[in-house]
Amino acid sequence: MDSQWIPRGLQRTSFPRFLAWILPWAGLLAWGLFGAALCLIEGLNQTNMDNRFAFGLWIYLDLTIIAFGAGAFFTGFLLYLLRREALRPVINSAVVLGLICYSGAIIVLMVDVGQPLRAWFTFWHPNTHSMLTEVTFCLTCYLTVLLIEYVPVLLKNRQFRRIPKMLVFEFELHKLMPILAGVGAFLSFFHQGSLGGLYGVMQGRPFAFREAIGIWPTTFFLFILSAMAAGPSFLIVTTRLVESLTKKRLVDDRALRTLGRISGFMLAGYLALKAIDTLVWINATSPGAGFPAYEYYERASFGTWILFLEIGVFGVLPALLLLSRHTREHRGWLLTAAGLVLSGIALNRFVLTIQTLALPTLTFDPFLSYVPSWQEVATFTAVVAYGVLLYSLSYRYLPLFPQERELAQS
Amino acid sequence: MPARYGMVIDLDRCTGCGNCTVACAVENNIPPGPPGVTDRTGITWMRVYEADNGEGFPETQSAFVPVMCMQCEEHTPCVSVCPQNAVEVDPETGIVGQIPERCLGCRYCMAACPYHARYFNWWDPKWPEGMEKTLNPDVSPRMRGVAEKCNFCHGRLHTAREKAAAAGNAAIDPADYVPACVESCPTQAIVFGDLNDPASEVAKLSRDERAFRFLSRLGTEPKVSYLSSRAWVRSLADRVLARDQKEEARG
Amino acid sequence: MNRFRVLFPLAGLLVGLTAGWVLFPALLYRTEEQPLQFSHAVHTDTGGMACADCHSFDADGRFVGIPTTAQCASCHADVMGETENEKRFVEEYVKTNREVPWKVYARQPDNAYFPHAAHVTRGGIACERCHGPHGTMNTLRPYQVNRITGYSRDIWGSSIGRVGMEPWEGMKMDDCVRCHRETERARACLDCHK
Amino acid sequence: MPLTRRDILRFAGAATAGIVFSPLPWKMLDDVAIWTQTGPWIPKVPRGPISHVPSICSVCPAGCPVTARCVAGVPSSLRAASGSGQPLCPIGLTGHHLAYHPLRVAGPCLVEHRGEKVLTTSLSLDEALRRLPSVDGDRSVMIVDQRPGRAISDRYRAFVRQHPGSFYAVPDDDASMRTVGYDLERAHTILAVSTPLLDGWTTPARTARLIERRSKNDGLRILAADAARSRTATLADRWMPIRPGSEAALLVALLHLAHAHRQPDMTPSMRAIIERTTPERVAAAIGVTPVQLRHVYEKLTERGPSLVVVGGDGSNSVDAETDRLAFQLNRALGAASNGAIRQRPAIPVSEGLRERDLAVATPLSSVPDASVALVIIDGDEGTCHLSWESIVRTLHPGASIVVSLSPVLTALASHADLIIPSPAPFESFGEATGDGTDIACRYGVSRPLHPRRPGSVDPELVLGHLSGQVIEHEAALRDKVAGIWASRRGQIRTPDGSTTNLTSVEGAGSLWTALSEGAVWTLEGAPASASVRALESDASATDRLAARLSELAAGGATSTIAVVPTTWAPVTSCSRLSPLMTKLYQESGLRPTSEVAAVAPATAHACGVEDGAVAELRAGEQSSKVKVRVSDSLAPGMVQLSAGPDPVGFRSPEPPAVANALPRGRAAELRKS
Repeated sequence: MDSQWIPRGLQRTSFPRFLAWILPWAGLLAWGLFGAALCLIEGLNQTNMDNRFAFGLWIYLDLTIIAFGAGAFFTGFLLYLLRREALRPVINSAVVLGLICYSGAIIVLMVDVGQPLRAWFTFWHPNTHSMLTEVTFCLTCYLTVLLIEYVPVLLKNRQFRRIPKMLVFEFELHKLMPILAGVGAFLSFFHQGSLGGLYGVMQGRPFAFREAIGIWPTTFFLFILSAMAAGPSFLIVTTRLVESLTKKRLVDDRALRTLGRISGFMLAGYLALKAIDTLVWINATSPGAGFPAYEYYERASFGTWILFLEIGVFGVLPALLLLSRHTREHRGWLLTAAGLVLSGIALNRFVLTIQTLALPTLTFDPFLSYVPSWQEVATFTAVVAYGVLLYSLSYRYLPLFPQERELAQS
Repeated sequence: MPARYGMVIDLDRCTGCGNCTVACAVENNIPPGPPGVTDRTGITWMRVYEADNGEGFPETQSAFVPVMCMQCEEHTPCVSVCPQNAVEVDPETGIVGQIPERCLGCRYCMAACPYHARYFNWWDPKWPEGMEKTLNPDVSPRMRGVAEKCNFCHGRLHTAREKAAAAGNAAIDPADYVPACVESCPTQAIVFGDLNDPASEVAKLSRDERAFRFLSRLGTEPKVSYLSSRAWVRSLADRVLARDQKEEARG
Repeated sequence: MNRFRVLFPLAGLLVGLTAGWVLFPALLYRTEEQPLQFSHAVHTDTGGMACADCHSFDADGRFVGIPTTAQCASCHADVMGETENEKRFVEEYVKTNREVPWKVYARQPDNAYFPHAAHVTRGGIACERCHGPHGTMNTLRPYQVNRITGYSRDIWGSSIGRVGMEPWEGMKMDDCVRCHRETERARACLDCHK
Repeated sequence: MPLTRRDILRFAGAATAGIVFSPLPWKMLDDVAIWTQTGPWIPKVPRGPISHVPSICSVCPAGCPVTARCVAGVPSSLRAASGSGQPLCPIGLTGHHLAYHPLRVAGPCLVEHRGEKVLTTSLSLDEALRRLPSVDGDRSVMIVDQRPGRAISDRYRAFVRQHPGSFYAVPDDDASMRTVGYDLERAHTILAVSTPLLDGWTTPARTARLIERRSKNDGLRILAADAARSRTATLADRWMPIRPGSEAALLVALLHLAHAHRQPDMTPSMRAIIERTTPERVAAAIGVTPVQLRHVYEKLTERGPSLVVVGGDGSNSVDAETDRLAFQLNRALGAASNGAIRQRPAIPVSEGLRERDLAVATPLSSVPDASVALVIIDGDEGTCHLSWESIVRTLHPGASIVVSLSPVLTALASHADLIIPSPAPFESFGEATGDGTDIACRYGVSRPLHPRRPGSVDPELVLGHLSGQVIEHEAALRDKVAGIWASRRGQIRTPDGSTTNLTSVEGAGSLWTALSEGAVWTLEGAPASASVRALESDASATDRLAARLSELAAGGATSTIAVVPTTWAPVTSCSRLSPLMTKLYQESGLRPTSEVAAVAPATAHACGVEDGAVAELRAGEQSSKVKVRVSDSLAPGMVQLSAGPDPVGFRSPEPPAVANALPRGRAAELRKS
């Protein structure tokens, strides 16, 4: 039915089966868009956020998926600038995933702000001291870069390849790739960092506030490193997921092992710095601001176990697994380790958004809890469904995995 | 010399009557809460908290603590975070101004404020039919989706300046500029004025030995101070102090 | 043939430019007539009055703006002249004690704060600086209102591209800021916003 | 030449480029952003000349001087008149909103109950008046005046006097408790027994003076005997937790210590009760130790003048007996002779009327059952503590009709058959007749500030329809002022704080001018004589007291929990509040709403309820859904039930219904629902 659109020589499931796969996701997308529309039309009273929990599920989601989406810039950086050719099999998939994560984050942000029609004020009247300005500029620019990077992938479609001019265009674009990768890496470094800086600069929230190195708080650098650890792991997990769903080999193990090793290195570096950062914070930064650090962990739901879980189970353990050649070359361990890395990064983003806001600052103020409303969950779901749909369509109609054909033949 | 407007609130005089909260809402065109509003989604630029000494019955002691924007002087947490310059500290008055028309509603400033003194318009502003005729013409109503906060009744400063300008004066008469909460406080627990004027009552009281500021170790130099002769009330200033106080009490 | 093909993009450009520069401004603004015609010239020339005689300040220095019917009635309790408009004013407004629903060309939105006392009394700026030759005009020009924002057209200025404007034209924030920058006055947002 | 797809694309592309190089997209972007700032859904502020109008607040009878800041003649804020030294309360600060109350009644209407819903059908004034039965020999009328002392009150009394068998009824505490006032200024030691002395019980000015004196350390000592840690308990110098409902026992024990039984003018049965009520016998029932009781008594006698105030808190006033005991205790402490309590004089009656031609007020509870055919309820601001049952029992079982003159569909109005709404505060001339705890009586007139809403009817017109003699509202007030002037007593206090003796006011006209410009006439009472008729105990009251004391002593250690009602006194004196009061009730934790029940952690644990949970509070037949708040400031075994307005937008007809249903000290059960 749609066979003339499917890349030559690749096996794809029948159209009805594909339809059966995407329809539920489309349904979820529709439900999510309804929830988002309610928030836009009725206002943010539809959410369970409040003056104290000014940020909720959505900001948490944004921080997490942008960290996961870091695979796009980091892989591009390694491939095009550092010439790690082993990563070429995953680069297309990385670009699509990056595009999904970043555009998803921006869609959610547009629902999250109270006055989306005025969002362009940030470009017109930017406050250069604000981390959010940095985030906004970098996110927008980097999304543009990702869209341009996505075009050559899109042009690989069979129908587009029939137009000679498109082929020339694609070829020209390919020559641009290293430049785009460079620009993308630069922008990404900044906004991954600024997202961390977002919380690290909050003088009034000693739980999140960190000392500055230069003009940036330490979380700026920790976020860059942790995103660089998360990105490759996310590629491992998604690739394995697609492989298991399609019951096909798509990427040879070498590429994934390389990703795992890089992720492990980054994670190890990140953990070392985070440990130092945490010690400085517990002993100097927080008490200096009038907050004994142990008090943060006196709340039932947010004990010190969270810190140990994040650094130990979700940090040191996967780092060891990924750095050891033995476990890295075991497919199961590699996947487990990558999953643990992602959990650790997700937990870190959770702690920084939700726990920061739950902890009271004034001494007579209570500890608060927050549970997202269905509208928030729906909007969240819409982004996930949108990602699945875009990825499914890209996978079906574009040659996302250059090795797919040879792996299928072998 | 530019002014540095500030306040001193005597916690030993506050009876928690709520006049300040209500007078503030009337003055600043803050709409009534819609059905379903809670203490976490409502808008009260001036809010009175009840604080206690943490002891059980019957040793409990409480104090009422009015909290509004502290007009932080240094590293003003909400100013540096705003992505589009909707918040600023006026160098002429020291007042932290928020321009709702510029705000895009990202709420970063609210997350950044240690005093939780910023409020978001979760709903469209609505007054019962006809009641919009009673709005204060000197303050513009805010729209849904933006943050807002206390600005020391800036509309009243406008009025005072206008009066001075019409008389050809550069400086306002301090008696013409009194925020609504100060004016409405029945026990005169709130004193307002220019901290840069050493002769002003507010400057004197802020140096009183009973005076303290909340979370002053954050280094934001709030311009609102509090007074109390009760040690446990003063120890509410920050958590390290509260802990030390408790340990001292235990011996 | 090929030359003819060039006409398509040219025509497109022309259509786009016309839509943006001519059609759009015409559609954006709605024109409304004032409820009554009023001649400032008659009052300032023949009557020898100054702006401040009617547009005055109250005891607290607040600019009163357009005079109330009661103020007008201090002279126009009965018909003084011959014009139809004055007759209508006396019949329909003075006798029934109603206010004339004037449409105010210079009306700023609620969030803008403009103290006339600071500019006129203390700053010595002439009314004409911002209001132009309004006081010498014989008629009230039609009032134009922006369909989207509800603002008077005077705030943006008559030129849609904001080029070639008279010095008094335009009352956007940029116009205020320009003058304030030149004279180094008022630095804070809340100086002019409320 | 065929038009190709490419040509169309080129045309469209160039047109887009043309638009981009025109103001269209950029101005649209700008205008749409402005539209979000000034769109039609954002209310516009009023414009117009600003004026400052001096007046008084007539929302409650206290009559605090105000300055209304008006824009184009409509008040935008009420402020305490500067120089008056009399601050306002939150309700006064928002008094000008009441004309826009969401439950405002548009005109005369019939009221119908359909289940939970209250439906109104509007009808013309003539029709409404036609529905009032004519009052004659066998058809009697009861006029319930909740704000006695006004000009219309005099007219009501004259009318009732002319119609034998009819009643001029006032709330019970207006009839008894409010006959004496407390001179808080004079007292050095004040014992507040279950009374929100520092939380709205008196006018804000008097509370402020107490706080001021205390911060100046002039020796003022405030003791609070309260079952819960109320605001007054928090702010007092010393708080003695007592069992709810044990106020009478506490007072009798203190009377015992004062050796009051040796007083010559005491009835023998009362003397016997006091004599046998030793601190040792009742301390346990009160929930304190005998030593503490003696200590409190010592404090009371250590530094006089001393006062014991037992005003209740409005929603759940203490009963008449407790009131009488307080009077006797004050008398025993010397407050009658040193002037700390005084008998408040009555406001002179309107010109043209004579006191002896006016009916005497009947306490509502003394009106016989099933005796009236027409009830007119006036002054419906103060209905929170007047239950519908207390009115409905007086109705003749045949054709009877209840008419409310309330401008707002709250409280009793929603139960009435017919509403003929009077103007809202500040819509016509209003009156203030003085705070019921003050030593002085006062009279003030608030002038109209709002344009009057069509459909509202002056009570004079309704009475005129019944009596056949119609008088204009303003004329009735002028008569009242003339009557006051003719008394030649008292003085007037202008908004700037200066006072003039009435004798130097030139005529009734000048007095009217002064009053309508914000002045208030006051007349201080004389020291209460040893006997105040309304406060003397009769034999049956003494018997009831004895029974209660023994009941209390027997039930000292009960396993169920006891209810402590608390409220914020101003709320109970006006059931209509500005919609802006959500700031105090819902948008901050400052004032609890009527559905909040606070309990100690131990009690919550014992009852199996958690903080924030919805639970059922049951006492006998009555039960209510409450939201549990666990608080350290309560004694175990008690539930503090707040009587505030309804939490959802002040729409409920009867705000403190929960508190009315569960009286003070009543044993109750708290269960998870």
